[in-house]
Amino acid sequence: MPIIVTAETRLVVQGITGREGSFHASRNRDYGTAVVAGVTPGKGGQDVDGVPVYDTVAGAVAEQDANTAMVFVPPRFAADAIYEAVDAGCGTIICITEGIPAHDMLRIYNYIRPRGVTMLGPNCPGALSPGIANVGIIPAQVFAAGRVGLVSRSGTLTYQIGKELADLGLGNSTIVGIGGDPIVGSSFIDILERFEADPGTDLIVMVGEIGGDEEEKAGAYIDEHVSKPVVAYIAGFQAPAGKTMGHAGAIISGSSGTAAGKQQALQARGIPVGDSPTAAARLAAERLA
Amino acid sequence: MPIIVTAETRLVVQGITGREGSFHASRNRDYGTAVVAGVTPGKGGQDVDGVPVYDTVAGAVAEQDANTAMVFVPPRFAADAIYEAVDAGCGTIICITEGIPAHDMLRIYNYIRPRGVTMLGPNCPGALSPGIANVGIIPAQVFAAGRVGLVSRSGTLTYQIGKELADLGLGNSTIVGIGGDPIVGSSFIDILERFEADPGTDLIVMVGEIGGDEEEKAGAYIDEHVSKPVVAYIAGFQAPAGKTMGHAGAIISGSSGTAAGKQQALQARGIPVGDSPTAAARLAAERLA
Amino acid sequence: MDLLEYQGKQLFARFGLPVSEGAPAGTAAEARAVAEQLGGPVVVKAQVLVGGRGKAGGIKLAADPAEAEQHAAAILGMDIRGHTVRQLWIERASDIASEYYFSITFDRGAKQPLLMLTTEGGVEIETVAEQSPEKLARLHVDPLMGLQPFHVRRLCFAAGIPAAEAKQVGAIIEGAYRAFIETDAMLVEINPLIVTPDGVVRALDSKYTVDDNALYRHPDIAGMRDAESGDPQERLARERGVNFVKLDGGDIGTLANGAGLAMSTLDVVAAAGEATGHRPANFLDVGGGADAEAIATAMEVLLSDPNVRAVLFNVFGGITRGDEVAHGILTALERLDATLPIVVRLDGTNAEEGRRILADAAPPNLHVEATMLGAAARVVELVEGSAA
Amino acid sequence: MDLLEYQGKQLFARFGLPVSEGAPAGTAAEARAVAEQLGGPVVVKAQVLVGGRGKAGGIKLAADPAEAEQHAAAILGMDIRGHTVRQLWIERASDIASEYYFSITFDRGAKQPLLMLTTEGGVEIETVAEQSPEKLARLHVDPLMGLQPFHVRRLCFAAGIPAAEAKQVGAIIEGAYRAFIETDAMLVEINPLIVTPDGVVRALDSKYTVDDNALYRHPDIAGMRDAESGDPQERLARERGVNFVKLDGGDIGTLANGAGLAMSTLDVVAAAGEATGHRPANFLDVGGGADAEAIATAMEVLLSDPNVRAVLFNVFGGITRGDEVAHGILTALERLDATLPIVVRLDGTNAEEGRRILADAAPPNLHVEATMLGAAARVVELVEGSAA
Repeated sequence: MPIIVTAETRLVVQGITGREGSFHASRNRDYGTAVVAGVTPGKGGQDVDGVPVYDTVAGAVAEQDANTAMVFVPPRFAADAIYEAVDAGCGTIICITEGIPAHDMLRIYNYIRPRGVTMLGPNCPGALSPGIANVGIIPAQVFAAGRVGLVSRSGTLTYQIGKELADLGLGNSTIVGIGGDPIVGSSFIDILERFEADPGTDLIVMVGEIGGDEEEKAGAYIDEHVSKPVVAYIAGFQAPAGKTMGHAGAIISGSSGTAAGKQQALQARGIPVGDSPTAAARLAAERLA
Repeated sequence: MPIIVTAETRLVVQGITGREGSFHASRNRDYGTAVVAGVTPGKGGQDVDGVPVYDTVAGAVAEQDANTAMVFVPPRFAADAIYEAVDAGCGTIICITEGIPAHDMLRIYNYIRPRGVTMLGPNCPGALSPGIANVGIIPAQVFAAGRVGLVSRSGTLTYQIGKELADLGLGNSTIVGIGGDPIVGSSFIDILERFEADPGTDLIVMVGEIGGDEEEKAGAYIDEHVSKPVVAYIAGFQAPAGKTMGHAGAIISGSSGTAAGKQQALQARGIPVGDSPTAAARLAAERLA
Repeated sequence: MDLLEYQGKQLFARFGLPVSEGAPAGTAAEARAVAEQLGGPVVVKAQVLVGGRGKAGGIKLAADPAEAEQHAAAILGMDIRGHTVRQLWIERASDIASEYYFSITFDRGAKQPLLMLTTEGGVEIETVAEQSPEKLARLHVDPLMGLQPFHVRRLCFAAGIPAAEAKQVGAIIEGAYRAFIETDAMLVEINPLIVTPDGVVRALDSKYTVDDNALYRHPDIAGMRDAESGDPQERLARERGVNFVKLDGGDIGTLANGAGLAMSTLDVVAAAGEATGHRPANFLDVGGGADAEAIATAMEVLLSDPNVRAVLFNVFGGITRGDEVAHGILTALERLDATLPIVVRLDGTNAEEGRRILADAAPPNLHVEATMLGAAARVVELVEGSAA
Repeated sequence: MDLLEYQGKQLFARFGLPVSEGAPAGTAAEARAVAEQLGGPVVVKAQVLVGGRGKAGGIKLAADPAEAEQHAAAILGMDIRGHTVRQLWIERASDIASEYYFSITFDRGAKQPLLMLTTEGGVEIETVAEQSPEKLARLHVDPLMGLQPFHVRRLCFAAGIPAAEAKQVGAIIEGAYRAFIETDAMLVEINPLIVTPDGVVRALDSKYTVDDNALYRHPDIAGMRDAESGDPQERLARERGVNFVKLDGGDIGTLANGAGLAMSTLDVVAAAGEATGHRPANFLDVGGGADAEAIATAMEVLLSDPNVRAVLFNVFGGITRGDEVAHGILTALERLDATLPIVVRLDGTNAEEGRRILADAAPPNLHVEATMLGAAARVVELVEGSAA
């Protein structure tokens, strides 16, 4: 059974007439996702590859029962797009856009959180439930269906681990990219909670990186609340302090946020941490053997 | 059984060193309410009639486990006081202060609502659960303990009806003043829902007045969700359009908000409406006979 | 507090909303001077806090300053639905291609600001809402989210604003929302919002209400209050800080503590007096915790209406104490030398003491009643008796 | 983007925070001129984006303009922990009675701004947090609630700010919060926040970081970026828009698509090279959807480091297409005439096509590997071989 993107997902793509928006909307639909609408203000009434385009998300929700929004608009307009999706009643927002100002997300997070809206990203690759639905930019061909839940702050690193798992004969229930920004809509804990509750998931692979303390918090949470085996990988042992490593959230500040610190925190909770994607996949395979 | 103010209520009084704050804090305590603390910035460490005073609500919550805040500070400082109580973790706020700017309450309402905070007022007399606890300015001597839930937008009108009920031998489970401002923390519906769920309440008296459409909405809600008998009274048949009748919320705009309209809406739902407080009390007595 | 058209337009201009150039005028000569300064045709507009000015002849087009002066002379002093015109607004005349409507109201039901936009402007919005509801775009804004660009787009798309005007209309919506929030407005209405033949969008009228409770944050707006306007008795009440509303055609003065009880008192008096044609003359709430002095002041306001021939006091003490009320009544009777019948009903805090104080003084025109309905019946009886 | 002290103070002043009077200076003569204009004793402060300036001799008190000039001459050009001093800030010297600390950080854990205040200022805040945590007042502000007066009171009470200074400190907290919100700051720090002997509270230093992603909203702040500073290779990368971080002492250039994979690539290269002493020379993320041109540009940045003796390409295509990457590599090799060993590992979207393109072209220095670990081992082997 999948989480976040499921057979019930009815997707509206915000920014569908853009280059990336149209490409991935079509790709997601071809995978089997119910891509029911797109939104580009001023282009309502057109269609992109057969997907009807609306001027507003409210229109897409009213006429196509969209319940999930994928945001592909440029960073300056992304906060507005997210608010529009929330206001129109979309319960799940998946924001691919990278480069959204941190204060915009600060407000959005505090706005949506008490309202029970689920959000992935910004700056995330989306979520893929193999064989069921794909929302975002994850290359589905890499992943097989199976019983490993995969949650990650990083996109391509997730693909790497997915491939390593597949090479070992393991598939995924859902692959969730939570995003690489300082504030993202869902934390590791949010996703761990869902995988724990998901009868289709037997083991969870958590892919972290430097910056923040979400991995440490996740470790404590796993210790208390997760009964399923969890295996981790952390990227960024070579990262110097004070430099942003690509992701706005991947920065070591003072002594906090280092890969070594995260690795120790997880291992102290009994969570095995692989020292390469390959090693992490092997640890997962051992746990499931 | 009472609602809103109960044996579990641990009250912190904001503005306790003011004239009204100190008077009513003492009166509430003498009635049996657990008045555990007061707050007046800069007067922390003092006491008012034995009640310890703190500089901050956070202090009162940390040291006295306060869970309910009563706001008695002047209108210019009331929004800040309410936010302070919410931020400190008080789950129930009872705001007596009159004259708070409507936009302040607009923001407060939209802030507290998704966070599950219960609020009465502003511009309300508070709530009284006879024999158990009294938070606010309701003269407890008027009311007897019993099984009639009473909810009202008005203060003295509530006392009037309470007395009429008492004269007929009926007492109250809880008397709830929701307040006379355009936006108040709890609507009739919020309180009706609680009385419906309260095993100590057999019948509900709802006291409305001109302005807004809360009574009409309550009528529809009662029709669908309330199994207990409800009796109503509406004040303001003589009110002219466009004039504020004392309460900032009591104003007829255009054709909406009239007493006659509210009476009709309730009667159309099968809810009897007395044409005087005395008549309303008699209707209640008949229903319970 | 309701603002006059030109005051609302001054606020519009402050928030960047386009309005016609103009100036206020209090005399015909001033009107002429403004017209001369503006040049070309102008519109002379009566400034009163009531609708229907146009139909009543309170808005006139003037081709030149001389005509502006004539119109001004005719309009000044005019009575428009009970409001005397004392102030004019003279503005450059506009060519109109279309008339839209835009407003922001404080929607207490939804607890959010409500934005409404339609291309069917220039008429009462209730008419549009009834006759072509599909043309009236409505949208709530969560004040914690704030007005976002999508709100503006959604409203313009829903109202069918032509793409060529959407940018101007959008800027007006944004400016009006800022004005609404930053001035603590309860209503900001632009009707009509015109489009000129060359495609310029502009606010041609304004309706603007600011929350009285928030005026302390806006001393400039508070200063716009037209002290001269309104009923003299209401003015007296305002000066004395008494919460008072005059009711037309009444002869029984009423006073209660608390707005709900005061309203209820009106209702029971009206019911009691229906058969004999007597009605309450006013709403008066002395508020919570009124002391003797406040009671006496309220009485003074009540008695300033020569039509009042009896007075009903209905006080249920909570914060308010019965003894204070009794003292206030006696003080007022003495100070105002009032001889008309006064019915008093006292209940609640210290009511017994209050009743004893009144019984001890026992002025001949004072009648104490035990219940609210009894008091209402008695005051009607007394005023009917005094008329006989 | 980190701001220099004086740039942060300029923003402070814009938001009403009190700072000492002063001016920047780029030469000793300018420093003297500023000191003359200010009059009296001044402080000459090196402007570098690194802590510990005082200990390094980058902050000097000057009694008169001549001394200011001397100090300026000594400090300019000084190397402070790897940063060359090119800019000075000259300000009026302050008498100090107490040193406080105040900061607002972007707390990503709590997802709310975190305010910290202590009367134990002038030292590293980590020291206070460790040694006397009870003296460090911490408070989160929900950005939707906004900073309310109670936040300020609570913070001042908790930190034990003397009542006489609470009003000034409160105003500074409010101004700093506005600055934090309105400039999209990630950090606003005042250490020390001094109190003068006559009770005036003032910001004596500033640490200010603004979100790079929000600089488009603040062109004035974006303009403060010190284009001259930093490593020349990083500067080239910035100019070319390449997401690049130089690592000290490395000899293997790395390139990956996606930040996580790029970081992971460093880790596996470091692990593979540990035994033979070879290390990654950089982090480089070509991002999602990189085309051939972007790959070639990235390669140019990589090869601008003369220490780089082999390059590892690790691309897992999602948006990025393997064929584009292959074309980019071939274009870069040709354009840059690069002969150093290049190991390529391609996976994901169009990877097979990419590998075929590379196989067809088959430049002698290009080595294709199937796995990430295999590629890391290979590139270490090649750089070790080239060193021999």
